[in-house]
Amino acid sequence: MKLVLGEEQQELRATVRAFMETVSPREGHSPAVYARLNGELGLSGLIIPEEYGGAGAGMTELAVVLEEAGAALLPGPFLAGALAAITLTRLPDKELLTAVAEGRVTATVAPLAGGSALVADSRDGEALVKGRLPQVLNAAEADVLLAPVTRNDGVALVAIDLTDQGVTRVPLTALDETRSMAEVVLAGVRGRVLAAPPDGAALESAWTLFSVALAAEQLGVMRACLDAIVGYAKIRVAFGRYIGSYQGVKHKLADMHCKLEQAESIVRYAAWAADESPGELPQAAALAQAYVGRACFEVARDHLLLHGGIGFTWEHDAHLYYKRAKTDEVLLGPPRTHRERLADLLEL
Amino acid sequence: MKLVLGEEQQELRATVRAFMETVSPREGHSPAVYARLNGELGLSGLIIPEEYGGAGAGMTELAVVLEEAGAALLPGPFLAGALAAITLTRLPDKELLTAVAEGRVTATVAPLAGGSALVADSRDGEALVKGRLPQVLNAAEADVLLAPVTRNDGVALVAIDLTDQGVTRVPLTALDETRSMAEVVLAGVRGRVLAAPPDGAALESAWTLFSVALAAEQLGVMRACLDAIVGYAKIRVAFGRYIGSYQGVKHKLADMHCKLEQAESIVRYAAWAADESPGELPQAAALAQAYVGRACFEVARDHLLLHGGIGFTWEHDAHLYYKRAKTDEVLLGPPRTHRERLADLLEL
Amino acid sequence: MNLDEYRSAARTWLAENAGRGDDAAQADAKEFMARLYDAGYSGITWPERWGGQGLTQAEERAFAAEARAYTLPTYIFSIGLGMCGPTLLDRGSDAQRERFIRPLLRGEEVWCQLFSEPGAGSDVASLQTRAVRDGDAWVVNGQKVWTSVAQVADWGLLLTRTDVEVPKHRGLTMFVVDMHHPGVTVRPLKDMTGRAHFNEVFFDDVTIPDAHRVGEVNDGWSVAVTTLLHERLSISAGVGMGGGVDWLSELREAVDTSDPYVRDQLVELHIRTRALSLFNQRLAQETRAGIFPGARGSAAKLLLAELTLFQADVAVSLVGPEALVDERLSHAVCLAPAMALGGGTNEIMRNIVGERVLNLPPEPRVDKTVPFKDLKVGTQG
Amino acid sequence: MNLDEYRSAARTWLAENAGRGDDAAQADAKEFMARLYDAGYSGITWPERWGGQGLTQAEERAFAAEARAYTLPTYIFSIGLGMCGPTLLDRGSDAQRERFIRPLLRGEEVWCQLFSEPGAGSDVASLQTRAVRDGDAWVVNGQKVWTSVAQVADWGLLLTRTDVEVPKHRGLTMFVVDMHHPGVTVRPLKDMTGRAHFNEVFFDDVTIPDAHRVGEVNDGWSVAVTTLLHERLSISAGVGMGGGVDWLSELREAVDTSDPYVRDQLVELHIRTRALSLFNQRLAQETRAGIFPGARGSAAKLLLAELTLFQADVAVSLVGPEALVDERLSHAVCLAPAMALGGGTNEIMRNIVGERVLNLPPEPRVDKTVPFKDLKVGTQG
Repeated sequence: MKLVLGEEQQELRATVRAFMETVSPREGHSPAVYARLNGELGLSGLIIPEEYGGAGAGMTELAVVLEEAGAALLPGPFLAGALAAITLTRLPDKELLTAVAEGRVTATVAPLAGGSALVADSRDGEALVKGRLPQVLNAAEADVLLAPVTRNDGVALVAIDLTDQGVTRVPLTALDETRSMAEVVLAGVRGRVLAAPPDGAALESAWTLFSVALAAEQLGVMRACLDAIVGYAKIRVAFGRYIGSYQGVKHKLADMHCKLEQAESIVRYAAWAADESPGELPQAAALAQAYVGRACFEVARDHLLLHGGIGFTWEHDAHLYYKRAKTDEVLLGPPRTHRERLADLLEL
Repeated sequence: MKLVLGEEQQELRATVRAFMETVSPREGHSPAVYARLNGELGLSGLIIPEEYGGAGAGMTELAVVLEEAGAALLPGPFLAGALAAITLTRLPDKELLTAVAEGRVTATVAPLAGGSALVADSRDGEALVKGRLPQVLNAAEADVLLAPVTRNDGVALVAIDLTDQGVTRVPLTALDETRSMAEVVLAGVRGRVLAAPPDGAALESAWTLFSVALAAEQLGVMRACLDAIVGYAKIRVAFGRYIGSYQGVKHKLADMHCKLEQAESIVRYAAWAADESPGELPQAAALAQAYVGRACFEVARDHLLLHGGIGFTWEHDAHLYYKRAKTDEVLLGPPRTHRERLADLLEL
Repeated sequence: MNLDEYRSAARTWLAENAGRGDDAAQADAKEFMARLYDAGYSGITWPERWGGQGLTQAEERAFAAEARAYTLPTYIFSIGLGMCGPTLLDRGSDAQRERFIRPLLRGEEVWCQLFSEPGAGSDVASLQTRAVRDGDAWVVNGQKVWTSVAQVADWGLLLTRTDVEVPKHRGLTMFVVDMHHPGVTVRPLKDMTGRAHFNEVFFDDVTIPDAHRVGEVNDGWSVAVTTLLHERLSISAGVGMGGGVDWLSELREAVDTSDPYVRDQLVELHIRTRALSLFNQRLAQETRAGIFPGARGSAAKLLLAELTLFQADVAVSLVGPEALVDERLSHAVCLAPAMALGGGTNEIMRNIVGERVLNLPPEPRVDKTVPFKDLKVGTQG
Repeated sequence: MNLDEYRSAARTWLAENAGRGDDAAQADAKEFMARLYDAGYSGITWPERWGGQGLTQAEERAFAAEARAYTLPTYIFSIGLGMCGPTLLDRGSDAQRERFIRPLLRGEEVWCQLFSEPGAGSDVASLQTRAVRDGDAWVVNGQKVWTSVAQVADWGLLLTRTDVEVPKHRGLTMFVVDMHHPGVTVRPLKDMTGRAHFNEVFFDDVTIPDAHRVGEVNDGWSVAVTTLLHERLSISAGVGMGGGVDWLSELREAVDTSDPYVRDQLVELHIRTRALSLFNQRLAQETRAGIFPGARGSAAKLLLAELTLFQADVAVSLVGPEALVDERLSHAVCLAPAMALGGGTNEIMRNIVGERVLNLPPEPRVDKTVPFKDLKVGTQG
């Protein structure tokens, strides 16, 4: 088991962190930023095998990158793209993988678990897809949507061109403004079948990795929150003393630090399991969401509260982290789903 | 709804409190103490109707008394006697009620919920009871046990003379040494049938009132714990300051106070409902155990921890309160049973 | 007229005059206040001499009980009626009472309260807005924040620093400031819900006549304590009225109550809501019996702050991803921290409960004796 | 011999020499330590000059990894090996090292540590046991508490007050005290489990030769800091080894896991246990990679204290009334607070994490400058 980063991973982290320091959660999705992320940093192809033009890195590296993106609250389809890349590596489709690796195409995913509200007619390599997805992550900013579609022979995983004229994307007012969501209505759109019937194990494995990827982002959110409030506690004065000198603040920050230490340990473990010990992965992934999701929200909430009134203002970033943390906590389903999954895996 | 004590109830409280200040949780069961409790204070007959020689008071008064007994950790069958008196007032048996009211007989109860491990032969006013009860509250100190017994026509509530030679009482090592428990083995013991088949509503009502009675005791335990640790925080010094001046201690004590305020409000409400608004009682009683049981343990635990090392010693009383609180929390079944009951009553 | 008759008359008046539902426009609000005043329901316990009714708490409670069924359009007057007016009654001059109380009660003038600053939140007494004497007037410069209804206010109760050579509590002076003075700039302050419930107020060479000083020079802290006491009373009165949304009812429709985990979460919601509600009712009964709750109200406020966060948190967690695009739930999540920040943070409430209810010893204080100019205040790099 | 060979040899030796299971009697323990020493496994990293093996952390970890499968009867030596010996190596005189280290490593002499007092727990430096100079010796009077293995100890590392005119940290001196001196009284201290894991130790005109002083007069605090650092290291080593009972396995047999509420509680138990275990493993990997965990070990200790309380609490709550007469569960409930009290309370741990990991500013201290005789200490009515 490997819970500490190697040298190359630390270098990757330093590079990404330096880049992320130049972005702001307030800017909204900036194609120029993504062009640099995909170009000079090569992040769009990070986990895509080298044969498709990617860097062939593992979840450990992806986790490092997502943590930094989370810490910076990078707006736009970064997590969505990572989830799509994970999905594509399970169901390798040369054309899409190459396009994503090169940064030519931005992809997102519809929820993979549960049934599908989309239906399709044909049976060949293409499908004419109809239906409505009420809530798709970053659908407004993506070019391609990977979604399960119901056909008369079962469910297929289909890549849908979101720029097709039969697609209507209705932006939604989401809790977290740095993480856009849209309703997607498909009025008979040609989609490319990636897998029909899809390999259940591959979809399951992708879904499991989503939990790890999201937990990595959550780890970054937690770390940024703790750093911010620790920093503030050292400069903000009340009653003639820095607020960080009061045990009421200090002890809460210590508890937040404890959560961060455990969260980081779990994320490193889950990423390691994904790369090196697939047998441990399902439990590790469920643990990651069950622990880190909650811990991240608690830390983000307390970091906002400890800022006092300033944390409640629109101008301060605290609320952006709070909203992101709450969003992430339920992004893959109500928290109890991860706990139930863990109970099943523990054979309780 | 009445959530504050009237003048007479406050006087009762003052009298009982003054008496309880003379008892020690270390002494074990003292018949002399009980003789005075039942005699000069008349507590054994408190809730027994006047026609049977009691004072005819309500649950509000009983709650006041149990709170003080809990605060003092009065050893012996005080709570058991109260539960037995509650049961008897639901299934009035003149002889036993009179004997209990006069303090001639000390009664206890077997768990009323669930089935019964006892069986009986006959069908008349008496029953020959056999069987084993693994864990009976204060069985070693009581004269009479009220227990459900299975007969071929159903379940009867039977009063069993524990001094009968067919009774074997095996004292158990219980977590809380101030609250004795014993295994009771009955090898064909003559018991008096109080109700056959027992009135289900009456038993249900008794069981509901047990929750209120126990919550009143728990309220007393909480109050005594908070008083003790607040007092200690005002005299104990660390690093040149009273420990109560540190927010690490102060804020925890404030949270404990909040729990106590809510617990007292709930206990007063549940006792009022028992006396004046039976329709509200089932929910109020389930709420009482669901909230007060947990709050009491948390307060008792934190009061022990905040005492530091001294709280861990046998000589200090902190551990007695901690053990009583944990005992009380599960006395009427695992805590989830009260929460489930509440969910049912809320028609969730 | 006995209390029952009073209450019955109030019921009738409200039925005829009060609308149900949405807040009315500001003009309507002023018109409504005038009618309320004319009917004798504004300033029920305030002295007759200054325009009040001179009645008792009993009448006030009776009216409040009847009014609970309505949403009266009195929000913009709440600061004036809850804090500024009572402060002038306690500490103002007769001339000030004569000038200000009746127009306040009649809804002719709106008031705001100007204490908090960006660098002085929990620790209000460390504020930095300066008032410098200039003959018969004072000149004020500085910035206030978290000011409700400032954008529509005619008058403000303003706490300023008038002496930096003495410790912080001893160099403050209270004034009534004309919000229409050209040196006053009000800027809406957007909060995390995206709405502007508050304002920032900037003072740029604002002159105030000395006749508008409330209390003695450098005795402003004791005046402010009066105001804050009234604030706490009006918040804890609000606490007693319960917190709006009935989450249990809402959620039982929205989630799968056959899932035992969900059931247990809803039970927890019920338990906490009921526990606090009963505590509030007990405090109210004690108050009626003549036992003043004092600092115990801070325990209720702390519990309400925690409950509010818990409710929104549980609601979103149970509903899941759909909650993220549900306007009502999203708004609840955004608004949830407000109760834990406004009217004193949870840490301040725990200090109050610890020190004033449990009588625990205070922290060693470094800020009570140092001259203000030498004191560390605000945010320091 | 390379590391693999070393480890393999240790495995062989342990298989032949170590019993599994119960603690051995004291005589057996001493005999076992002698064999351990003769085999070269006592004081693996300690200097050869004083009887150690002079090897590296690598060998020590290799031996510890192999020894984990056994319950070695070394408990009574743990204070000496973990704290007293390392302190003498760091701060003792050569004569003291010559006299004491080898008998300690060979298990001929048992050591205890005498710092805490009834009035000085978290705040050890406020201790009151006095040592007064008398020619070439010192005379000690006072009381210590929480002393493990004092009843069998031959020597004790004793921290005393030698000057009350200076602030508390500057008037302490460290000694080695002969536990067989007639003025030393050891009384077992029953804890809340009903067992006596600790002792109280009373000093009544106990004389100590000046040659047994460790470090300079009035420089005892810096010596104690060395000892406490070693204590923390040996506790955090223990933390890394995990906490004994596997509650999840035990409970899954005892409770109804088809009840979704029970399942969720067991999942919570798993989550917390796994989270801490992974954190400990990460700290261990970092240590191996040369990153010293420092005060972050206090975070692990704090989490272990909370987990231990949670485990016993959940176990009893799930099992219900029967747990009250179950010896194993009852004992777990009684022992649960120990981890939150011993080796520093949770509050102290949070201070350490806050100040030494997060570098938050310290509390204002009133006790560092006042002469000890004027300082408030202990418990004051």
